[in-house]
Amino acid sequence: MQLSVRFFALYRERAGCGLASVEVSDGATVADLVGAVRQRFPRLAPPEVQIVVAVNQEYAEPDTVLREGDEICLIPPVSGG
Amino acid sequence: MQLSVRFFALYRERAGCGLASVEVSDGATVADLVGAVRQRFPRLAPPEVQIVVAVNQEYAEPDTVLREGDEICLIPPVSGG
Amino acid sequence: MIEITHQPLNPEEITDRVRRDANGAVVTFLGTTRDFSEGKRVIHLEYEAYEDMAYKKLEEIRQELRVEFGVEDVAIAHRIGPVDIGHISLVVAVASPHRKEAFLACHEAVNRLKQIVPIWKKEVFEGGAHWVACEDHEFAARESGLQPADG
Amino acid sequence: MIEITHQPLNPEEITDRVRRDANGAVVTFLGTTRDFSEGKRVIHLEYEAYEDMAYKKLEEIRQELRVEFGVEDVAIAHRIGPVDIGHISLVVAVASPHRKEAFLACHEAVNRLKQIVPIWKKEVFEGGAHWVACEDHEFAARESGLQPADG
Repeated sequence: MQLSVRFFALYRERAGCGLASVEVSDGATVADLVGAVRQRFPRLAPPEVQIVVAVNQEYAEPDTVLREGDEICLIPPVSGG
Repeated sequence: MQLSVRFFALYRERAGCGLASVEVSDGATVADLVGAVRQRFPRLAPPEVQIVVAVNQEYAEPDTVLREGDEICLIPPVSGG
Repeated sequence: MIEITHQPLNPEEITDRVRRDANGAVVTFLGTTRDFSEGKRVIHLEYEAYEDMAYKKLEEIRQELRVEFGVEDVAIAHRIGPVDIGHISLVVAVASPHRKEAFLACHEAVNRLKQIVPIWKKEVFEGGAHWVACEDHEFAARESGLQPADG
Repeated sequence: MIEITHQPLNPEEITDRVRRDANGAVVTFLGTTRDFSEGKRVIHLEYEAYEDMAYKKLEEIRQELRVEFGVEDVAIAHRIGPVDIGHISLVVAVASPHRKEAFLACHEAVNRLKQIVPIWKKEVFEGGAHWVACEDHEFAARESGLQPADG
């Protein structure tokens, strides 16, 4: 399935775009998606840095299963205030 | 010696005035002064309530010795803010 | 800046006095007069100060905050005289580079003010009035058959 | 009231939203942009938000404050986009009948905001820029020979 992935801040700049369509197999998890995104955007973050993902505006665990139409966003370390 | 004593808030209302001249012997302490003030204004506070005194704008102990010209004020429990 | 005044307080102006480009955090406390006190409707409030000593004690608090929390930028303003319900009687503004010190110092400033600064609040209810924090005196006075001088 | 806006923030207006006659204490936090960060002069700042989720997380914080501190009156406003040095990026106002809850809830609101709300700050220095709190990423990136996409 095709998933739309949003990037903000550091990730947006590293990816060079704010939104990308990423292909994963049906039943893919957050961890699978992150793997696919890293492959497509190798400059995003070094391998030892964990990438936090929000699914439908809620922080998600690596084993969360994704579904078509999910709102997915990669969240770099936040620094509001 | 004659000492000028100031009253505020509850004590001002109970004394019926904001300033009184009180006679104490030379070498009198804060405790002596409070005794003289209580005698003059028996409605000020019941005997079991301790009266706090400021001498020259600083909280004073009962055994502080007073001198002519000291700025003396009786301080009811504060409640600013 | 420390101020005791009969005029209405302007929190924005007082807060602006502590803002500087080196400070990332500003904490402002407003003390406002409440409509109910211990279940009774307050219709009016009145503050009284022993002004010279109050200034001295507020300055003392400011020095203590400097030593204990390292905060340089502190403004305290207290209104005295009659203050209507819902209006501001106290403004304490503290600014510092980081937020933790600003929060702790501002909270502590208000706590100490209420303990040591010679300012008094009188609450006027329907059919009565009392000086806040003087309950022991009042109670003891009633017990011993004495009446407050103000009825 | 929760707001994420490109417009300058008006702390007095935001504070007024939490004032009520039953509240005796109002604590307002202002986050302001600092001129120096880790010893380097900042010439410009830029905030970015994942707005929909940020609103959701701010509302979550407001609910938590209600449960944990019993405070009903909370306003949070965050400015995004470019913010000049010394200007206000964040206002959190909490009012409650007594001061302790207002201080603790306001402090906690700011702490949680900085942990979970998807808003990011970029500091622009002479000859460089970085996203705050992304130091690990940056460091790791430099070590592995990667360069930030923005140079």
